[in-house]
Amino acid sequence: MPEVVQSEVLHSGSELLRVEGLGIRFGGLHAVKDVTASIPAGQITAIIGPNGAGKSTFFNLISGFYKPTSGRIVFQGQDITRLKTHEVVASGMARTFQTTTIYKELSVLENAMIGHRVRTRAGLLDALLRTGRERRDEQESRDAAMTALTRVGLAAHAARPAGAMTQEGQKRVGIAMALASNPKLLLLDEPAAGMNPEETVSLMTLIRELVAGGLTVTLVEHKMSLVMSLADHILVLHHGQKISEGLPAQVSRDPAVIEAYLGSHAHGGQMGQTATGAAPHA
Amino acid sequence: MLGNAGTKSAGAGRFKLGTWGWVAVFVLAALVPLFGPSGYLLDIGVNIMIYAMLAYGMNVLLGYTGQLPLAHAGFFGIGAYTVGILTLKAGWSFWLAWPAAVALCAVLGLLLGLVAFRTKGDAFSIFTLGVGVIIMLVINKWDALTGGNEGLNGINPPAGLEVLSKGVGLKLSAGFYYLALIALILTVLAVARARGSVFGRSLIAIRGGEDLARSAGIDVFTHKLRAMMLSTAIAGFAGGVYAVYVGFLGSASAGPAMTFTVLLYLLAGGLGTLAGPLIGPALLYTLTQSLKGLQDYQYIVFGPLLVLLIMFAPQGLAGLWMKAQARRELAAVTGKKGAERA
Amino acid sequence: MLEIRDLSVNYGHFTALHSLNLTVSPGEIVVMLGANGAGKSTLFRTLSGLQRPSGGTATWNGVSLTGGRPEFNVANGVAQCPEGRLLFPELSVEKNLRLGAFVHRKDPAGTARELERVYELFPALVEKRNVPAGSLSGGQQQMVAIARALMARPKLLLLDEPSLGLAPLVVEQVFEAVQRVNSAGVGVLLAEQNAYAALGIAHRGYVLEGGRVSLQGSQQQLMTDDRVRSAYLGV
Amino acid sequence: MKQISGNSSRQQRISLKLASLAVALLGASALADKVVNIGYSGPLSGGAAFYGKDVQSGLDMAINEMNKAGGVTVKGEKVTFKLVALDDRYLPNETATNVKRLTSQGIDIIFVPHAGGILTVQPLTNRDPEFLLVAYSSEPKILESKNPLTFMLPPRYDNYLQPFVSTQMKAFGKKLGMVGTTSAYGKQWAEAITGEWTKQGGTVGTNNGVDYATTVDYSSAVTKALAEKPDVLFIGGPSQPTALVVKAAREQGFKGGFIVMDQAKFEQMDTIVPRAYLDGSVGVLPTKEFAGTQVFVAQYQRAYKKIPTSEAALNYMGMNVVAKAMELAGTTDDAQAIRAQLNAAAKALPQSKTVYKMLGVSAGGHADAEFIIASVKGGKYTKLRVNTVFK
Amino acid sequence: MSTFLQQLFNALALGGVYALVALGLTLVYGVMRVPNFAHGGLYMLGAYLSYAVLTGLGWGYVPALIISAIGVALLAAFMERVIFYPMRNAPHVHPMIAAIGVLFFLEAAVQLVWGPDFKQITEPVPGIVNVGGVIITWQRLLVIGASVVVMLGLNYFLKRTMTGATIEAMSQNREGARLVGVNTNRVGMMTFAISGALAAAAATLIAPIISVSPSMGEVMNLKVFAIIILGGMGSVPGAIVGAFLLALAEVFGGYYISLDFSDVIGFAMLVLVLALKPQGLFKRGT
Repeated sequence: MPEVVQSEVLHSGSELLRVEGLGIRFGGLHAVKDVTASIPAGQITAIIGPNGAGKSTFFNLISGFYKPTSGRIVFQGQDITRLKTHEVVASGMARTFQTTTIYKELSVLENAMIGHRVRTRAGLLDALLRTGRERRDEQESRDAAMTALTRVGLAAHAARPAGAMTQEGQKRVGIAMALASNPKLLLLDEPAAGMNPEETVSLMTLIRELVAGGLTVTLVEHKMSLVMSLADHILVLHHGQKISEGLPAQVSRDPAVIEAYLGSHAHGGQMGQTATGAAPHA
Repeated sequence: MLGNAGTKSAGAGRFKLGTWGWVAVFVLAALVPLFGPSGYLLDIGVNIMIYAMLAYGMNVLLGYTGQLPLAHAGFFGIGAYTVGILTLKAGWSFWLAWPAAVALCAVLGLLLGLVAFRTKGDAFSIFTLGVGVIIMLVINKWDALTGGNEGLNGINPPAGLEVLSKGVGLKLSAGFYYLALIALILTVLAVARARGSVFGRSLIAIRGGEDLARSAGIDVFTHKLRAMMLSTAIAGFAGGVYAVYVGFLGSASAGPAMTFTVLLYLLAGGLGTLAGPLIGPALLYTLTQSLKGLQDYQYIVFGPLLVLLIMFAPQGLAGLWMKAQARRELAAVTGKKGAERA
Repeated sequence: MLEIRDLSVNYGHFTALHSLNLTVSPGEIVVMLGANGAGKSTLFRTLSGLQRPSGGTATWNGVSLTGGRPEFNVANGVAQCPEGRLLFPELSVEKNLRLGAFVHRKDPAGTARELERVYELFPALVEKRNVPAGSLSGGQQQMVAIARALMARPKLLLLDEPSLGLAPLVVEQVFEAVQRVNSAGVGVLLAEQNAYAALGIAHRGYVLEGGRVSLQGSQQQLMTDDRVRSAYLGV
Repeated sequence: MKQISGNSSRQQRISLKLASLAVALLGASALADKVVNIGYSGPLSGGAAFYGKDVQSGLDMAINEMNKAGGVTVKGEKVTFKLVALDDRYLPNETATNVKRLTSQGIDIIFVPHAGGILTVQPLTNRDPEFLLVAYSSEPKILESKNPLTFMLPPRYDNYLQPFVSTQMKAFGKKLGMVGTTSAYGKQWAEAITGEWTKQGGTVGTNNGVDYATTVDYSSAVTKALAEKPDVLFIGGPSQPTALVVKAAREQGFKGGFIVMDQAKFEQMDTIVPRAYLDGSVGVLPTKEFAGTQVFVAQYQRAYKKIPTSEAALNYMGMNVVAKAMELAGTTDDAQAIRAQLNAAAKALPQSKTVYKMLGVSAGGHADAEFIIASVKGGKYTKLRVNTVFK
Repeated sequence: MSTFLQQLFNALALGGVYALVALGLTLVYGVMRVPNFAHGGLYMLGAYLSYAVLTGLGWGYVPALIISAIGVALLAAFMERVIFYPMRNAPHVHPMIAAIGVLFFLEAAVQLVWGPDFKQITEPVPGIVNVGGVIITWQRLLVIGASVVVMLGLNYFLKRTMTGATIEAMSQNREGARLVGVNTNRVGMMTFAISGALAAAAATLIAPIISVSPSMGEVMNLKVFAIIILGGMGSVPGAIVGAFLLALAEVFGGYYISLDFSDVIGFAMLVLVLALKPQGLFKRGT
């Protein structure tokens, strides 16, 4: 993808999600502090930062999992700061979890169907009385789930227990579950964790395909090789604050980022003089 | 598309087998009174069915939603006493009092849920245990309404049941047996429908992990509340049968001991399965009945048996069966794959 | 000396460590570099006996560390200061430290001496000695965690991400302390994300990527090697 | 299994299979021509087990004695007995299940020693199959239901009220404090004694009844009752906790008298507290103080290593009356016929089987035994006469 | 006023016993995360063992207390090894059910050995003391005194000894405890033993005031569970505060409101506290 297009999208203002002054405190700890950033539509945005930088907390904030203590979140022009988690999902944002959290004892299809729950309304009474709504919703869930499974390439495995899938397959099930809610924005929390290199590659392909299909993807990831080759746009957090934002190439040259990751030589003690400045700008 | 077809046929096949299995079980059960069994045998049957209903109610919360409620017998008691009080003191017909009791239990379950679901895990269980104890104590102390320690005595069989039974040439005890059987069938049907629905799938999702369910877009709190209502309503439903069947109510039937008995039966049968809540009571109730002959030794045998059961077959009998079946299926699948590859 | 031969660790189907080989000589500071998820913590958990390996050996002076008995490893002179510190939050700082000397409980005099030494090393802890460890700042908690590990009088200190979440100034203090500990003859295996700071005090280092050693060398070699940066930043 | 009397039918065999374990354990004494099973459902485990076991011992002793003597003769046939005891943990629903089990084993006589269980199974007596319910409970409702197949053993407590109240009011004063148990029976007692006390012109303090079964420590209830400075305390529940209430009251300086509800037995209480603490109490005369009970008491103590109470004694007599009634009726399985002979049987009960003097069995099915109550003075039991007020 | 003081004393004695029983339960929960429903059974067994030593061997009260404490401690440790240790990774409902099984067994076994009737343990020091109108029996003073001594002893053990510290350490951070070289298996067993010994000591102390019966543990079970939940599961100060709170609520609730509802008051307090503070009064750190 040409970089020009990306920056055009970025500057065109078609931002899908915007956070303003977002912050959260746990006790005395400011886990995320005053972050203002936006996520452009139709792109892959990566949120990176060293261990403990507050990436997951940030993720939990935008997905409505945590309630921020300051700032606001605007999604598709709508303020979603105070929405409950399931309402955030209903507004068009779905997420996966860091570890492969799916329903292992259920079938692949059922997992995906659970993801579609937010689009259905049939309740307990519908279930007991087997109303028309129940039957319609059930059929709709099934269809939506199959569509989602097709998108992640698991349609053939629909009947298998999800726990019997490979690690990568389980990741895909998780993504299908998220896709079944017809999101505009897909949040992936460390999609490549616990996966071997080949699996990682195939996952990257899937993510690209999804974005090509019109989805916006935001991910938190530690595997930098993956981030650098996959992301269109990178947001760097450190100590809960945004320290850099931009294209991968820009970000990876940003001294602030390098210092955040590798440490400043000044703090390395008196022995660290040799490589000063060399590495970051090489 | 291929996958879709595959799923459907597999799912439908399992469903069919299951449904026919249940039909067979209930038809067999319905035939029992026709062979003129002893009152004792029928009594065991009725007791098992009442316990099974309770276990189904508990299974909705524990087995499907993953919340351990320990006030279950309290709602059983509320259902039973509602029927008892309405028929004895207000002169209602059982057929009116019974649905009223179920509705009351559902409403009270909603109220309990509103408070109790602020807590999670152990705290939820213990909170509900406290509520259960309070329900029992209130029943025990509120003499004017419940008869207190003396209990409620002389609750009559449902209007028409005796006439009906006599009419088809059966004893009243057989009439009660059919009443319980119909109630049980309704319970199983309700639970099966709830489980197999969009709603029920969401409960399973909550059991699998509340955070995950929330992220999948499920309104966890509301779903838990509904599950609680279904669970307590079923407990009240069972309580109604119990009230007219035994004809006497004492507060002990609403106490924690009863809850733990049901929990035990449910665990033995298999949590989260449709057959477990029936298998558990059938097995363990019969076992306790046969151990009764041991008198002083009954709990000396029963206690360790319980420990062994939970240590070595914690998934219950239905669970064991399903596990074996899953293994067979898996073996079949992999075997086929191997063949294809070869 | 710590010798790790072909050490592999699996979590289910996922291989966290692929036949790892590394050594730490007595008195050495060796740093393990690598991004999050590279397998550093897995290695440390294995060396402490908390995690059973699926293959290979890890020995300290010829004695195996992988028997699944952490208390045995501590008694044997290998102590870990874990990532996330794992302190006893409601116990006082001093109680935490004394528990660190649990394996020497038959030698109270030695423990008292050791206590004095760690207070010397971290003077900030002296006035906090009776305060619950959980109420300390992150940096102080990290000091307690290191001090607690030192109370076991280790010959080899396993230090997992001591700079995590700490302000730069505090990181400096912590690393200085590590150097002082090392100068008293304690070998240190240090896992660190803060690469340059860690390399600043280390004699040698390894870079871990995807559970494999991708690079190793002396402090000087690694300091100037761009591949260290790419291990972190992917470019 | 052939010892089971009555017409053997398929249904019996089905239940026999279910109860095979029980029956196997029962064994059989092959000596007699015929063995008649006697059913018993009572609390054999849990908090009330001691009570259920006392009742069981009385039944057991009666049966053993008769069997040792070669059994009784019914229609020229030697009949011995076998007790089939089932635990119901004091729960009425379990009593009902046990009774159904016992009747389907062809058992026609069933002893139940608690009001809840009795009231629950009373409607079952004349459903098919019929059985004679031997009720050991003083609950008046048992007779009110006018059940034709109930035989109620203990005397009604209302006989005690008048002498208890007049004795204590005379001896100690007009203010009554209330620390009875809150069991169903205890509450009725409390209500009745309150009525009687007021009727005779006394004043009654607030009811400080506590559940003797679940209270860990009685002192706070006692303290509360004593704060009203009563002259007499109404107490009572199972003997042991009752004794502890006495102890707490005496230790807190109470010098007045006690009205002890009939559930508590002096002979058990004085093993727990010094006899001196009981001074000034009225209650039921200990069984061993009755004239002519020495043999029974000695034999019971030898066999069961415990003090015989009226629980054991009345059920012992009840079993003997039933056996005698079988002889007179010439049947072991016709509950109606046996019931009809109870009065005659009670009157014909030999002296050797009499612990309390049996006057007969009323038309309502109530054993009319001469009961003696006592007051404790200087460590001695003094008998008080009871004027029978019921018919 | 003297009635108030009298009631206060009643509450203190009751609270002392509650505290001893609750402490063992909370320690076990803290260290093992097992809601040990068999705890009431251990308490009951403790009373019977003391009874057996007193009447069977004819030994004194203090030796009886010690032997009973040791006996129950050994049994509790054995239970941990055979039942709870193998189930340490099972869902938390499972050990709970197993504990109920143990409770059934203990009750039935005791009834079989000693019979269902009440047993009485005579007071080691009979008689009363009258302090300004407040009448206290020596036994109650003994209960209060001994429970305070035992609590202080336990406190000393937990706070001042290395072995005791391991218990607290393990309940606060199991992995951390393993890393400093604590043998967590041994600590688990030891904690069970201590909890058994405390329960037995409590039972022996209160036995002369109440009667000993096979079902005495059931009532205690519910109360001590209420207590440790009230105080926060696993919290030692929580158990002590909860015990005295419950005793005070029962005694004074019974006194000022209604004796009939004193049990309800206790549980209502529990539910109220949990509704407001789901983690109990003494919330535990992570």
